[in-house]
Amino acid sequence: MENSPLFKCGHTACAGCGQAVAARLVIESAGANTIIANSTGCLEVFTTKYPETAWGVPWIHSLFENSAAVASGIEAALIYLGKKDTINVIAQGGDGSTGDIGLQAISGMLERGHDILYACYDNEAYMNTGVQRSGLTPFDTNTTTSPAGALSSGNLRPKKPVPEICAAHGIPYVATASAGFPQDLIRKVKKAISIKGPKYIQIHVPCPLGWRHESNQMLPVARMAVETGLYPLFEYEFGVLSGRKQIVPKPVEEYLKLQGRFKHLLNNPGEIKKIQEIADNNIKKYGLKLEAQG
Amino acid sequence: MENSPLFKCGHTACAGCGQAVAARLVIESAGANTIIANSTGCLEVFTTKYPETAWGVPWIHSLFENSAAVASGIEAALIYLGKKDTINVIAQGGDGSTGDIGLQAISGMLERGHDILYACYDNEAYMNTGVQRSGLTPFDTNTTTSPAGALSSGNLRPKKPVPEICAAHGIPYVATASAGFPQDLIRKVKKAISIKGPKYIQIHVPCPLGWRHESNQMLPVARMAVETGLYPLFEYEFGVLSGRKQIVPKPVEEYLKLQGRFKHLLNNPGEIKKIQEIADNNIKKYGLKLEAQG
Amino acid sequence: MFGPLTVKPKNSKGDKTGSWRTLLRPHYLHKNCIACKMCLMICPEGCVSGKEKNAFSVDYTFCKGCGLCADICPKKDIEMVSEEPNSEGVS
Amino acid sequence: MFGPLTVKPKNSKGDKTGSWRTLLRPHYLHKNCIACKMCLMICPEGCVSGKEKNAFSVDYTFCKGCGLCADICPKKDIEMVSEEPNSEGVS
Amino acid sequence: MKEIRIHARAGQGAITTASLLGFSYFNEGKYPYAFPNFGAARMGAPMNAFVRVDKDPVRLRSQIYEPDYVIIVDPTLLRGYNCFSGLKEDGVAIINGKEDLELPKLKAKQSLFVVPANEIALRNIGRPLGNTALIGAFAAATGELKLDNLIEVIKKRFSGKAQEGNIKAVKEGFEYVKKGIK
Amino acid sequence: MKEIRIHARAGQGAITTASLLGFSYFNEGKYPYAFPNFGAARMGAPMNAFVRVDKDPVRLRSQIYEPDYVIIVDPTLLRGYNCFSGLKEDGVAIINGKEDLELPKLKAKQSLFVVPANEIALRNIGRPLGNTALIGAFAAATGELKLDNLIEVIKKRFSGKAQEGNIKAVKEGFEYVKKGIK
Amino acid sequence: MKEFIEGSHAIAEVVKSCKPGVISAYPITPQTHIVEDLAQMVSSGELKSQFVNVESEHSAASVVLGGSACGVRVYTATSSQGLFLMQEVVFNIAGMRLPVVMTCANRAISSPINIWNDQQDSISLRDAGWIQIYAEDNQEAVDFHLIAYRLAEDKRVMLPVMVCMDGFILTHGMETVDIPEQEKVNKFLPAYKPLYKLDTADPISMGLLADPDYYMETRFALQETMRESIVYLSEISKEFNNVFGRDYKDLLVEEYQLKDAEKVIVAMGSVCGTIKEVVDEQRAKGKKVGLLRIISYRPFPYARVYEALKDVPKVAVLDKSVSLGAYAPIAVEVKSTFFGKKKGPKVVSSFVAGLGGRDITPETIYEVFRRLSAKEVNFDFVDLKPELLKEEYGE
Amino acid sequence: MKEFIEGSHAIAEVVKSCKPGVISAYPITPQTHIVEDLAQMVSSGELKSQFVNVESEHSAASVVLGGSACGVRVYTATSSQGLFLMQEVVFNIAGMRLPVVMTCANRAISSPINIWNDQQDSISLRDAGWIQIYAEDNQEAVDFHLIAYRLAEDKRVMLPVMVCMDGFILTHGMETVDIPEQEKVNKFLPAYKPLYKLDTADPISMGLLADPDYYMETRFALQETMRESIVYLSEISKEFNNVFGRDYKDLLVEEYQLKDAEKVIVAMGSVCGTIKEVVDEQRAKGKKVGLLRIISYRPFPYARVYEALKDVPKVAVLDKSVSLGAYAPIAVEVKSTFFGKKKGPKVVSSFVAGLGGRDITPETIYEVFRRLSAKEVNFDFVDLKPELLKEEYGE
Ligand SMILES: Cc1ncc(C[n+]2csc(CCOP(=O)(O)OP(=O)(O)O)c2C)c(N)n1
Ligand SMILES: Cc1ncc(C[n+]2csc(CCOP(=O)(O)OP(=O)(O)O)c2C)c(N)n1
Ligand code: SF4
Ligand code: SF4
Ligand code: SF4
Ligand code: SF4
Ligand code: SF4
Ligand code: SF4
Ligand SMILES: [Mg+2]
Ligand SMILES: [Mg+2]
Repeated sequence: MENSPLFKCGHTACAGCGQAVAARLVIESAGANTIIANSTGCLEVFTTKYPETAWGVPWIHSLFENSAAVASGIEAALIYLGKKDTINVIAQGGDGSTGDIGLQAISGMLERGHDILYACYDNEAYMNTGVQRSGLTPFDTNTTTSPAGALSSGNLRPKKPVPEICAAHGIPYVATASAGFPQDLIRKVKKAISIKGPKYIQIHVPCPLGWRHESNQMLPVARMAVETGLYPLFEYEFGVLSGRKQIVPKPVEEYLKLQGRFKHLLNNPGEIKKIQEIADNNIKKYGLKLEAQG
Repeated sequence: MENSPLFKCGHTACAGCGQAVAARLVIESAGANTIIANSTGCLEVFTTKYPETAWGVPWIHSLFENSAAVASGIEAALIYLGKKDTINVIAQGGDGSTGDIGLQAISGMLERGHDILYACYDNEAYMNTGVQRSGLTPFDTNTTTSPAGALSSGNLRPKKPVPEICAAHGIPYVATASAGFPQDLIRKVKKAISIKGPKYIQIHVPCPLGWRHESNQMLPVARMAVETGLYPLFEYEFGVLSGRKQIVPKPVEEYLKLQGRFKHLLNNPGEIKKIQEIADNNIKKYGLKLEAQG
Repeated sequence: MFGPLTVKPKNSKGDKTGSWRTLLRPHYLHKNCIACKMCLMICPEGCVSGKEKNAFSVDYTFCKGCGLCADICPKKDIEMVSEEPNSEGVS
Repeated sequence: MFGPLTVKPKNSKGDKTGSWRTLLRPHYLHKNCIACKMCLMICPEGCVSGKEKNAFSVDYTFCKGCGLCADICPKKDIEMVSEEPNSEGVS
Repeated sequence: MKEIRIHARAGQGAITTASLLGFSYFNEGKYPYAFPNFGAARMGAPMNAFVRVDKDPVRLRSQIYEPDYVIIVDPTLLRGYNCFSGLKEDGVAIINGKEDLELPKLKAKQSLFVVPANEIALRNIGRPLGNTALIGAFAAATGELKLDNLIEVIKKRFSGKAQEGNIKAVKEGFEYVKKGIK
Repeated sequence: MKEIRIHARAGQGAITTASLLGFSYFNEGKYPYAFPNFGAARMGAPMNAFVRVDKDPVRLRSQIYEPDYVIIVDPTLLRGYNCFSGLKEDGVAIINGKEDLELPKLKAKQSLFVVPANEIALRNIGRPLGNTALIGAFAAATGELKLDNLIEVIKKRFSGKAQEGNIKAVKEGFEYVKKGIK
Repeated sequence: MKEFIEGSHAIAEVVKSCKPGVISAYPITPQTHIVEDLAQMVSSGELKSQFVNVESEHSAASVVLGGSACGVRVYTATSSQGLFLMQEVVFNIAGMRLPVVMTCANRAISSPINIWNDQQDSISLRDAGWIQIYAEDNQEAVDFHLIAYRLAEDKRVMLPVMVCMDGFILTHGMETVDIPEQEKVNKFLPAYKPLYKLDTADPISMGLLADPDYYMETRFALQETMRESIVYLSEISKEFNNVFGRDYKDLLVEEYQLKDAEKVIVAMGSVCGTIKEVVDEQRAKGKKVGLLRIISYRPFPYARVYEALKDVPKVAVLDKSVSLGAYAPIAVEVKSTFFGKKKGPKVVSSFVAGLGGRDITPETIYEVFRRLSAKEVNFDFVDLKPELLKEEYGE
Repeated sequence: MKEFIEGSHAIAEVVKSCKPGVISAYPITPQTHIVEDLAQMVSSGELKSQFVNVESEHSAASVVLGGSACGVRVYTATSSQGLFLMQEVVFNIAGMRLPVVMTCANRAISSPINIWNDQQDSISLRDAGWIQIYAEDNQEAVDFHLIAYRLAEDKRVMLPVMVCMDGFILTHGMETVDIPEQEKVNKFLPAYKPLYKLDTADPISMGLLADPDYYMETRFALQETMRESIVYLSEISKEFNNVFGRDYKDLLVEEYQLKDAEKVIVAMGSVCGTIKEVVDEQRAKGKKVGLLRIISYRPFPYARVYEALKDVPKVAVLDKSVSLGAYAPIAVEVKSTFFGKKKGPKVVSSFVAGLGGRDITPETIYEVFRRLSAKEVNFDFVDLKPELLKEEYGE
């Protein structure tokens, strides 16, 4: 991968933004013959404030909730023009635009069988508007609309399982990835692009601002999410689990303590135990545990 | 179940409407301490044309796509009023309002964990507006927007697996049922009502108008859907398959030939084979086949 | 002032959909009924009533003549019979 | 007339985000580099370039000094060093 | 300008009837405007369709309250409400029904034709869809449309067996009334 | 009416600075209006905040183009663009920076104070957040606000260790300028 | 060729002849027949187009947005709740200057839900930056679609156009329509040549964020183009007449019996047919009445309205929609037309009729003429049922 | 108690004192701080309420609809795209006569996307059947929420109310606000006693289909209630003054230096503060200028506007929104106010300023006064950057 013109310097993401890392890798992996439909959100704002654009490929932003539908229209137009076979279509957005307000448009896109890759940059909250909870915000996270307080220890609900929801549509390919594992991410994007039909990739992208860690902590944070089992990396093909990254599980506290958004939990073993259970369930469900090697 | 005042005579459904049967059974099973939020659709139109109402329980219709959200507001209000423990909340609508335009509101409701039963009356098309395809229209069905023609043998896409999508949310209870099996339906509604949290029941409801069969054919049609494996009856608890109605599978043709909407397929063994595959996959996936009894 | 359109169920008499029947109506034979209530359960109109064996009846003011009751009756104790012209229905 | 706001990438020079660096900047030691390209891959700005061993470099016009390159380098061949006050950055 | 009101139940083909009449008028160089009065009607519920026709394009868009002609596709509708409401003093009504149908009293100059259209249809088409027979009867009773023209319209609209049967039905409907008038 | 413009990078607390100034004015019976000039700014990008204050409620809602006072929270901003734009002829600028900071030429009656606010903060609060020290310096340089009042405001806003540290910082900032003026 | 044809079917025919490459719509009464017919044409191979069956109107509008952004001609249709659900996208399309053409089968809005005709749906989208033209009959509805594409794709315009036709009355009404021949359509409507599009051969970014430094000019540009479109409408109308021999004049208003008229109704859409009947009847009796039909509601042709009504003493504006808490939507434009003008009507009274399918009969129109007196009235609803106005709550 | 407080926080405080039982909202700049503060209050136990974090604005509005239908006081807030996305529900709530109160943090609409202030969002919902009142400063914004609940829940009204406040300028501006004491709030705003509600003890059906026989009267009723609300606003304003000692007069308009004024600006919202400054400066120089501030945009107070401006020779209407292809939304109301009236301004010119956060400075206002001459202008945008208007496409 070269310092290529598909995702250019000079955008205005926060320093160390995991989403910027991932978005660059996605378009670099997909290549120049790609058209992108982007939802409203940090990525859109930091890459395309008029009169600047970071995008070297044809790129469109319409609204917060409709990138999957706009992409569907693009794909249809390309078919009509006889160009679909040579051009990839990517729809992309944050976890909020994906799992909350845009879910229906995505579900429609999946159901209709468009040949589109949907990429979700999962920073686990509405960052562009100042760190409000989304459906993909993890349990007990402190955000501005799920504040920890006398009556609450943060976000009340578990993280919405959007990859599973997409897999339940029976589409050819669903994967999770992480900005902390760039090579794995690149492989998955390339694989997705090579498959015809609707694909969904959800990428865990640390957000220094919203997660409250230093800019240079992006990688350790991203990796620890995977290594604790809190962010399992897996692949589904046609609704069936077909791959997973195995780990030697670390205790969730290792992950939580790296971030300000979980600070309120650190003296609360009861809550930490609940979070450990989430990790344990993931480990069991996806078979994440690396068996001791002989 | 008595001729009770919860779903009253004098509504204007077509004679033999499967949805009317199912809706009556749902509210009779849930009982008088229930509040219903209903989407736009046949059920809404045929039960509540001013100044008449068929509903003996508190009932509200707002829009086509928001009954799950309206129900969420009702549930929240009941909690606020301290009345939630004694009152059931049901959100309901057709397959279109459920699996297409209302899916996001439902997903939100499931994700937030409201104590609500969502009942989907699946007549496999937009009936209220004149039989257009929905995401839940089966493969190859002839509808007004998926017409069979020189270039098409009806609906291009397989039926959207909404129960699986709901189950993927990890909610406590998901079930499919059929107007052709009233006792099974009643049991499932009662079971759902007894569980706290979000529940989803999808009920197969033949529509004489849209499926093009005689009014008095509702039961054979409904039953044959189940008996061919095309409409599997199953239950999921917390995302795990926990029950299914087993069958001695009949060939799908037995089902198709009962209905005008599949008439164009009857001399098309290639297409019928594809549909048989769908049934076979269901039979495998859900373990529907009744083992020969000794 | 004419407010939002709300209706109390007790004030709604319903449409007299019995007039929709044009061909057939259910006739309860009251012979082999086992009071299984399947007819009552399946009626889309909810216009069947009864508790005891051989004592189920239909409210023809509303019955649309769909025939589901007859179809489901395990004892074949309901027959669909020809609607007499000009008979009641709008009773 | 001022139409819809469209921009051709070739006409966009980008913001000079190098001016955002306030504390640290990456310094490539060019000693043990194995040209694994991890630094290039991880840079959120895409401002690292290079192909050959020990020949990777950063465009400080854009580098925000996040330190991810230094963190990921398997050979510890990148160091974050103090930003000299009034040094270039807006080059 | 002539105005026709058709009474039927949803699903009984009132709109088809209106459109067939419209086509026939159109073929004879008139300007028909055929339109339904859709309720939120389900199959079985009473509904209307209308035809307004003139030698010039019809601009009037309101429903028809004082029809010149009334066509009643389903005689059971007579039970429920007044299908003849507003019928012109010299209006004509065509009713699909058996001969023994009990009829309301009409005004002196109004005339009324009961046509066993369903029977005719059953015999010729195999299904009790009396619309084409009624159209034939309408043409005979009112003199508004030519039988040949009706047959042309049927030919365009239907094909194969249905065409054949409907042509027979339209003719029989026409003859039935002609005979009665004689 | 006095107008203050604060220059900082998103995330450096310009809004906190503005609000602390506002609180202080409020405590002294004035009517401040403190407001940000939000861009779609990410952490690190330059941004402004404003305070407009008067003895009567402030009604003017526009941004501040000709400030009486300018506070520059991050000296690296001086590289990029003109933070002194529109500064009144007799305006005062407070800059967070080291003493050796290279400064632009100002107009004759304008005055400029460089305060090592980050150092002060680091020493007292443990983090290089110079806002409170700058406020102290502002009070000293302009005579607009009383130190005691600033301390009251800090007391309300912060608690525990942060309170202590910030009180020290505000005092040191104040003293630093006072000393310089002397 | 002249056909006796249902309005919806006629629209589908003309849309087919425009050869849109992407069609997307979501069913809603009374728009359904149009889309069903198009689905049929695609399925039969008559029309080569991508027909995208979406899960909501929001997505229908988004799909055509995406298609149009690729430089392909697109089509959608909706009504009422559907139009409202896509409102965000509707504004968005205009701001992105995409030449989308939409049919709005006008219908009342909820609550209470009502599937019948009035014009509240498109009227309430009047700020969106779409040109809105209202058809009186199905011939116009058909022709306006051709004009809509031509106008929308004009390089000087690049705005979306909404063709509004009364639900049921036109969409489900069958009448005689001259369906434009393909050859003539080809002549009148050349292939769409986009000024900007998503194209990997020459990438652009579309839909960028505009901060306060840039935003306002984009709105000004929209407003200016709207104003200029007044002229383009007339131009294109002339060309339409050249090719098809049907003359819609300036396509802004139709003047009917305005000469010497003392009482004039201003109205829009199919009700104008009924009004014309009454006007003719009245004229036959020597009453000096007339009709000013608004064709283009956006841009609103103030100057033409002024010219047409400046010597008319009494004007009744008949709205089929309301702006709750204010003057009715057409009435307010007509009233303000005459502000500060030397000439003008003595009275502009505002009437509301036909909401939610309440039938507008000749008697309704007579009643409007009767109520149009020297005393100006506003907020005047015609054909109300007094017995319904009594209902009380909270007994 | 007087506090120096951010607008959003002040709104959260007053909403807390109104004790809504169900709160639901979806984040969108610049509404976010209000909702975040409420979330905090609920989490800390300060406010006993169900705070429902939804997946979209459409659902936020639907949740409060459902809550309100149960007879519970509810609250929501939004902006711009959020308001547009819930448009269908917004109309629905009014038709169902539910006394929902919403804060609209006014913001520009997309495309292009812009998060800054103008008033296009709420303005474009003006037909919806919501009472809309616009605050000039944060004291008003706070007080208007109390008034909103009181008005909405008045048995004679039963309409939703939208309190509009300029995004950032007010929502993110900190100033001195007298936060109403709980005791006084209790006195002014009694618990909500619904006329109709979903209640298993006494079931009703709500939201029924109304066919042409019934629909029109429901719209008439809405329109009538809107008109009557003009009176109720004044009434409630008086009671508010009794309890809180702040006098908003009739709550319809504010007259500022109108006596003898020769040039008057009509405007709405926070910009009126800036205009007042300029008016004072001008008056000090002997120039007879003034301001008419519209507070209630829906219902629009035609009679009051007439009274206020009937003797003013020149009026400039300053809109912070547009109706593309037509006169600006406030301008069109003001112009039509004077139709057929004996008295009235010679000139009503229409200006547009401050779109998408373009800063409105005193100079802007001076410019408006300058451009307000004997020659009426319309569609006049102030503060455009000429260099931006040249861009061409399709090189
Ligand atoms: C309809 C609508 N509602 C709300 C918003 C405000 N909004 C813009 S971006 C955003 C959050 C984005 O969150 P996410 O999708 O997770 O992306 P992120 O910024 O976190 O990368 C919100 C709430 C909007 N633009 N449109
Ligand atoms: C936003 C919106 N779009 C479209 C419609 C029109 N509409 C009303 S009901 C309906 C179809 C209902 O289908 P389904 O939910 O399957 O219920 P059914 O009538 O088949 O029982 C449609 C398309 C609407 N009311 N609102
Ligand atoms: S807020 Fe988070 S996601 Fe947004 S640009 Fe900053 S680091 Fe990236
Ligand atoms: S159309 Fe179908 S679903 Fe609707 S009422 Fe008739 S039978 Fe029932
Ligand atoms: S025929 Fe149908 S409607 Fe009548 S009683 Fe039997 S089931 Fe009910
Ligand atoms: S279904 Fe038959 S046996 Fe059962 S209760 Fe009814 S009539 Fe009796
Ligand atoms: S990461 Fe280190 S070793 Fe790898 S290319 Fe960069 S500098 Fe060289
Ligand atoms: S410090 Fe960050 S921005 Fe700079 S080159 Fe390294 S990774 Fe890129
Ligand atoms: Mg996010
Ligand atoms: Mg359905």
